[in-house]
Amino acid sequence: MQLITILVVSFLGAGIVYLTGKFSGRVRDISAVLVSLAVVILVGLAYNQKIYTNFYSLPFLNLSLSLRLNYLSWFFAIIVAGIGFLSILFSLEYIKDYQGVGFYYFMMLFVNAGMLGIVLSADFLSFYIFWEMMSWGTYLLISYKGGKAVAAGLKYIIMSVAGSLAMLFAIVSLYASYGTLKFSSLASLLQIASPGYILFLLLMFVVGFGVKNAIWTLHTWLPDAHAEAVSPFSAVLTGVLVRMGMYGFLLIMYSIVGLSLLHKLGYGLLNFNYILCWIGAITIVIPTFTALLQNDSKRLLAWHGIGQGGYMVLGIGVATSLGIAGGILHTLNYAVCGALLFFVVGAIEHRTGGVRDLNELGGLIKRMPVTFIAGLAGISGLIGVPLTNSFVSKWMIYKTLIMENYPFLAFAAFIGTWGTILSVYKFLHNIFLGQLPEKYKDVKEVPLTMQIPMILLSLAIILFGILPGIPLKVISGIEKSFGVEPLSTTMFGMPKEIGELNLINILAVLLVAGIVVYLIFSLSAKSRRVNQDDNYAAGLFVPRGKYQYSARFYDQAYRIIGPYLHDVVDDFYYWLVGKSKSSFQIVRQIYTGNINTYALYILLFLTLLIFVKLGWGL
Amino acid sequence: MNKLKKELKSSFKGIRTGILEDNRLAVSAPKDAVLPILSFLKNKGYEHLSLISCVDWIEEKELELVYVITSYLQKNDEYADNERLHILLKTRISRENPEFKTLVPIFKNAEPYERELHELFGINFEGNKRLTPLLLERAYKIPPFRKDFNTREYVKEKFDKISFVEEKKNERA
Amino acid sequence: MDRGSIKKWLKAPGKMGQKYSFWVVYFCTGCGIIEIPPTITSRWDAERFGVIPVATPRQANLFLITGYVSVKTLRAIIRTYEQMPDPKYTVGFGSCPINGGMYWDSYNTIKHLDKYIPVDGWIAGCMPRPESIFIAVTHLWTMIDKGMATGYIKYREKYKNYRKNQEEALGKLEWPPLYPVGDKNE
Amino acid sequence: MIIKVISIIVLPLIALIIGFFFLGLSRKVIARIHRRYGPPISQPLIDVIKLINQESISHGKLFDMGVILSLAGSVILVLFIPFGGIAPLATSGDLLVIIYLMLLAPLGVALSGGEAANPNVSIGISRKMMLALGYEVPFLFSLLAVMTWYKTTSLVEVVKAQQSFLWAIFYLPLPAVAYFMILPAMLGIRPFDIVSAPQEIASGTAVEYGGRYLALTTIQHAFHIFIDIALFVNLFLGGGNLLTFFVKMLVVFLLGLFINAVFPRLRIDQAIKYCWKWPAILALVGLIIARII
Amino acid sequence: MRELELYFGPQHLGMVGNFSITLKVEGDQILEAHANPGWLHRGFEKLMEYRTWIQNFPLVCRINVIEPDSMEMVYAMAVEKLAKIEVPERANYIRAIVLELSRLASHLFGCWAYANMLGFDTVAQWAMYHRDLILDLFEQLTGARVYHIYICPGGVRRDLPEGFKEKALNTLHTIGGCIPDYDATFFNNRLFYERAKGIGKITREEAKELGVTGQILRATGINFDIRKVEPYAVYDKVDFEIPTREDGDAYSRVWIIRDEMIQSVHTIMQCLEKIPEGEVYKRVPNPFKWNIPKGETYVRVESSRGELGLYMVSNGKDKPYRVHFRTPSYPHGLLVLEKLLKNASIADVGNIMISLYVTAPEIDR
Repeated sequence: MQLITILVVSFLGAGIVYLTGKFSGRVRDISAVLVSLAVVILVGLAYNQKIYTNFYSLPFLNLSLSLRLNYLSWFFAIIVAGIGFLSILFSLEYIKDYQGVGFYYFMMLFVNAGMLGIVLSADFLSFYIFWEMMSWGTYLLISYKGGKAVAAGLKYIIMSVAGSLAMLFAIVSLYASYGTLKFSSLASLLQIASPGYILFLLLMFVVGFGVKNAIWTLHTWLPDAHAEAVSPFSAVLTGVLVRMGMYGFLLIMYSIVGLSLLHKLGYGLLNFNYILCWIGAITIVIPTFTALLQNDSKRLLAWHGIGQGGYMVLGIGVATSLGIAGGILHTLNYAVCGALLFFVVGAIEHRTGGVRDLNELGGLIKRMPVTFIAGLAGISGLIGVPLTNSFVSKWMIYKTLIMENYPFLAFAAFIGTWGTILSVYKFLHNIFLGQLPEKYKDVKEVPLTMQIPMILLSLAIILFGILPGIPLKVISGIEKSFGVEPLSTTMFGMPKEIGELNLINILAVLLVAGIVVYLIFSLSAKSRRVNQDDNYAAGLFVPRGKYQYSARFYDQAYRIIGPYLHDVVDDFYYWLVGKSKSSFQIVRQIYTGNINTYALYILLFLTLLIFVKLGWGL
Repeated sequence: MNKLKKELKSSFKGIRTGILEDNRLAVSAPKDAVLPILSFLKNKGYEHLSLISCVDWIEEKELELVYVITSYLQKNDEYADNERLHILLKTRISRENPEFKTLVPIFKNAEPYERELHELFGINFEGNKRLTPLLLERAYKIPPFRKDFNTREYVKEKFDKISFVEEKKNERA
Repeated sequence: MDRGSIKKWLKAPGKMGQKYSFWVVYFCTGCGIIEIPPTITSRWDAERFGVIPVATPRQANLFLITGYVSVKTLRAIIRTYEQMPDPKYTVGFGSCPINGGMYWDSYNTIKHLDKYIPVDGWIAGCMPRPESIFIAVTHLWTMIDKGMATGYIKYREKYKNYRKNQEEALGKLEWPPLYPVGDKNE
Repeated sequence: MIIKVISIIVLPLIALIIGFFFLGLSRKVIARIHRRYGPPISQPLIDVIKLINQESISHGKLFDMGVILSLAGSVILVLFIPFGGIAPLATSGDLLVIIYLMLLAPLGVALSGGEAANPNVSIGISRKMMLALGYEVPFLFSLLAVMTWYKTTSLVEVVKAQQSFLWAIFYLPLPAVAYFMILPAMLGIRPFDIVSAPQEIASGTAVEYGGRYLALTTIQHAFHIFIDIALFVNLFLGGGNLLTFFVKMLVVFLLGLFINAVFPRLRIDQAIKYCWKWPAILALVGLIIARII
Repeated sequence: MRELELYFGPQHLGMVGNFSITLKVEGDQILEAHANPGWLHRGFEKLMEYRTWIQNFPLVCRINVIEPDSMEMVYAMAVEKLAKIEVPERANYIRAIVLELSRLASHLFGCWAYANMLGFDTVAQWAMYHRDLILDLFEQLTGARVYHIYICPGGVRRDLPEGFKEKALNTLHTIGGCIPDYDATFFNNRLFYERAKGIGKITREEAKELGVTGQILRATGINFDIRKVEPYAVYDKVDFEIPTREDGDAYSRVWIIRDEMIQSVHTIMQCLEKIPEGEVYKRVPNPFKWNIPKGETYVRVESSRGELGLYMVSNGKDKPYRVHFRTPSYPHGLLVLEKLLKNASIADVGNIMISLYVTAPEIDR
């Protein structure tokens, strides 16, 4: 009963918010927040229950839409609800001076509801329905700002439609061969299916979910979509919506096809998992280093979204218990860090009048300290500094890669981390550090409703970094449901037999060392506070306004790496579009516009039919 | 040496030439003849402008501009006789409003010399785009290198008036 | 050279530390450029006494002004002096900072460096030898011991006169006064 | 349990003493190469004592916190590396944790330097990051080679495995040579001291550091020297008990020192190209060998 | 776009002497460089107009610190030309020895500055050590380390002290002997080749156009050396050749300095052998009331950085009427430096500047 209430509350909530929006803005805002809060509470309450309800049966195809809840769906549901609530809270102040605010809130809640639907659905039909709802809702929200955003939205929708068509093709073939679309029944039926058929199914689903999760060859829509979408929505987009692809991967590879079958696909090194790992590795390296070359802060974060997606795919591809746990945990970790960083960029945009170019900003730490701390927590989360959450997930992924004797994959992951460090420091330095320009002298801190989501997410990063046991308990539940032997984890790290990771010790030692160093620091001679103009300028006075090094920050590295990082895949797609346009041009000539040519076509077609019929007869 | 003297005398009128010592030829020319003479010499191979100097003849109320031209080495090994010849081209301009045309179109390296003379003698070279201050840190009423700027009074009235930061004699901190 | 006596180290570590690790910012105006390199290189090794050339005034505690000070350089010298952290000592090198030296009648050089920034020690001589720099360093040690090297304290107390002198010689200074000058027009 | 606590306190002190000894020794040896006497070995200690008593300027809260974070990061890192017999925290964090903890120190300096709002500092930081990107490639290859060879990620087991029979340098000569080639880049000494190039960008990240900030950065540099060389000795030379460990570290440090005294400073793009060419190829070949056997 | 103006200013460890360059920088590339001299300007030529001919004699060597003797030489030659004084043969030989010794010292100083700029302390220290040996020779000869006040109009102030010849010869042997060490550690060093090859490249036409002289010109292939073109002192009686290179970049300029050092060692040795006997100083009439006849002259000498010229005018009184030094660093520092720094990298600013051997006191006088 409970699952339907969740869906009903979220869908109707969206409608109510839209209606209240008609007459008064204040009420609309409050109701939006309340609806998303309610959804979070409802999902939180349905913690470890196993529910299976099928709520509507179709008259004609004897199929029934059904929902179910297990650890996997609960894990993703809580992330969707949480990030959705925080982004609504963030956009109260952010969206105030845009037009069409009512439409914006409606679409945000609608997309959230769609995502909840995907996660809770128990059969492919309802899964596909909610999937399409989410995709079209996202298209409308991406092109919400108009102008360049429409082109980005168009690019997004073309690729996601292609992906969902591949998925539809697989679902139809499943229905044709087995007659049922329920996950549980399909899992048992597929055991006896031929490996070739399973490989075909997996391929189709990988394309479908790969577009959404932006794996390397299918990633080109993501940078434009994130750069043009409204910041709160791009937080949802990168944190959660893109991770539906990850949910799909888990669903297909482990709950339906199952681990044992996966190993039988392909022979020796060329099996499905190994190729998936290599795709994940490439997805880590290339996008992270392209992020190094970006000058627009949102585009930089978008490329990082793709890069971190690579970690998740790599974690899952290794198909050991530690690897899967690492992949899932990284999904949660990146959802938190990515959303936080997009909130930070949104806050900066809100205060500096929509400036995103990294070469224009600087020195904002003096005016917006809270946003800076959130940014710092976000980037240390993204890098994986010890005592932050993605350190644990990255540690697990490296551990399995080395234990399973894949050193080159581990190297790709490590270099990805270093690429993140470089580009993410440039992000922080060009926005917050350095000389404060004249025009941002009186920039104030963001209002409270924008600060709360940032502070909450930063605390989440630190909390999960120190006590990884909380998410890992749920993940071990998920692994039990996959049939993989679960990971026994202590509250703050790994037990002896898996490896040595004891985060409480690291935290304790860091605190002690920090206190000792702070004592030495404060005991020595005092220091005089100085503003940014009293600086070393080789004996001369600092040229105001012209003393910030941020344009082309890693200039020499650009010259060495730059030429290799030209986005080959994007060019291939545009070349494809160009080719198809010219070929469709030829086809268009047929419609010449006057009637007799159409009559001639009909006549020709009839003769063709007769001829074929005769041929058939012989 | 005097072959060049005869050539100069024939092609330009109103110039007086004198020989200072073994290979220094002093040529004084009216104001407007200087640029043509210099481009004439440059085509003949004297393309090294060593120096632009200025002498302040205060009694005759005139500033004398001196251009020292010589030639680089044409061939690598042996030195033709005209390599050693220096031509000191002199011209007189009035002291009240010293005006002169710039030399940069002919000799590119004349720019810093003209900037310096502009600053130290107050000569205005129109056509030189970069007459920004080069050496001095502040503007002087009389350009400092002119004869009537007495540097000793300037020092007495400017620097000696500034008092020492006296320490009270008894308190030896 | 009481670097070895542990007793002194324990009694006054600050003073001893200042003495045996001078980090020099040398302002090589005029003649200084030729006598400083020999002192910091092989023949007269200044590093034996812990004297090391340092890039920025923030890290330095000894300020060596070597040679005559032109008006434009004075502005940079005052800027560098004010950027140095507090227990700082200055040494005038050569006769030109003392009283104008060879260029006593030049319109562009200042005559007495002492009017603009406090100077703790002087090294006389028109191009003093590297050994005289070491003599100055040893004198500075004894002055620090006796607490006579108080240029920076004098600068802080009498900043008003110094600032007046500086503005008189240089005209308007772009940077605000280091210590509160407190007069009306500020 | 008490031994663990004592060793947690004692090891950083040992590391500090060894670090200062190496700093003083390096200045003495380089001075002797320059045909001069050079400062006493205890000069770094005198410098730190002076710097602590010297006032300084600060550009804000982050300016102080960054330096403290970087020193704390280095102190922790020392605890994870087994030194001779003492290995206090080596059981609660393995080689992967060490690689990630190595990140704290430069990040701390980068944050506090950025706050100093001086372009020289920003150029120094961007050079430090690019140099790190340069030397990480061979560094990671050699670490992975050791890990795949001994099939473990924990440093203690690697050291134990080397006790029984030959050192790792005989099994994995190429990664060891690669690691040694990039040691000056990790320590930031002569051929690669692009980060704090006094002649080009006025001592890079330390432009605005005054008294106590410089003291903390010198101590951090001392720890950093200890960490890099101890890691090398543990990985490839099988660190024995206290004395032999120290002797091995001394040998490695002096070899590195002699190399760096006779080289001019590289430009940053040359440094990156160098790090990606020879050391990376050697380490990669070593890794492939370790992977196949 | 946040533009950056970086000062390579007066107080900078990479700056030899007080000279400031304002660099407009983007990323690691310099878009535009403006040299702004004037930090060491003391109106030298104005001061010389207030002093008599002999009073100027100790003043004139203090213009440029790195090579004072060529200043004294050029002033002495100008005065001798105006007053028509003949210099005895032995004085010419001693003058040549002193000039070549000071050229050697100034080149070693150049090696210190250049090696220091590349961060190469070992060779810098050695170069400074050998330079000190030469300064000891000067101390024995003239009584002072740097400002010797030795070449006066009319000859040389004192004769060679006894034992100077042997001491000079063994100093030269030690320096000559160390050249292979320098080659091994610095000149043939692969990293020096990487850092200096192709940096600060100037073609022959550009050099001629900008009035460049000295080893920058010789690095582009023209062997223009005033000691050969207009031999003064005894340079016509001593045989030495002029090292030149083809491609005009920092690498070839530094190599020319190295070859010139070897050449000066040979010339000094030849001079020490061939020095004749005779008196050293031609008595000048009463120095306080010495009126030089009216006239003007332009004299030039090959200093270690290029053509050092002096244009002097006297109006018959006891004080020079107008003096103007043509110093070699003037075009190098203001024109060539700004042209070569355009789109160079930040790390090469000191590299280019010191390879052009720009010294600040010469530009400002």
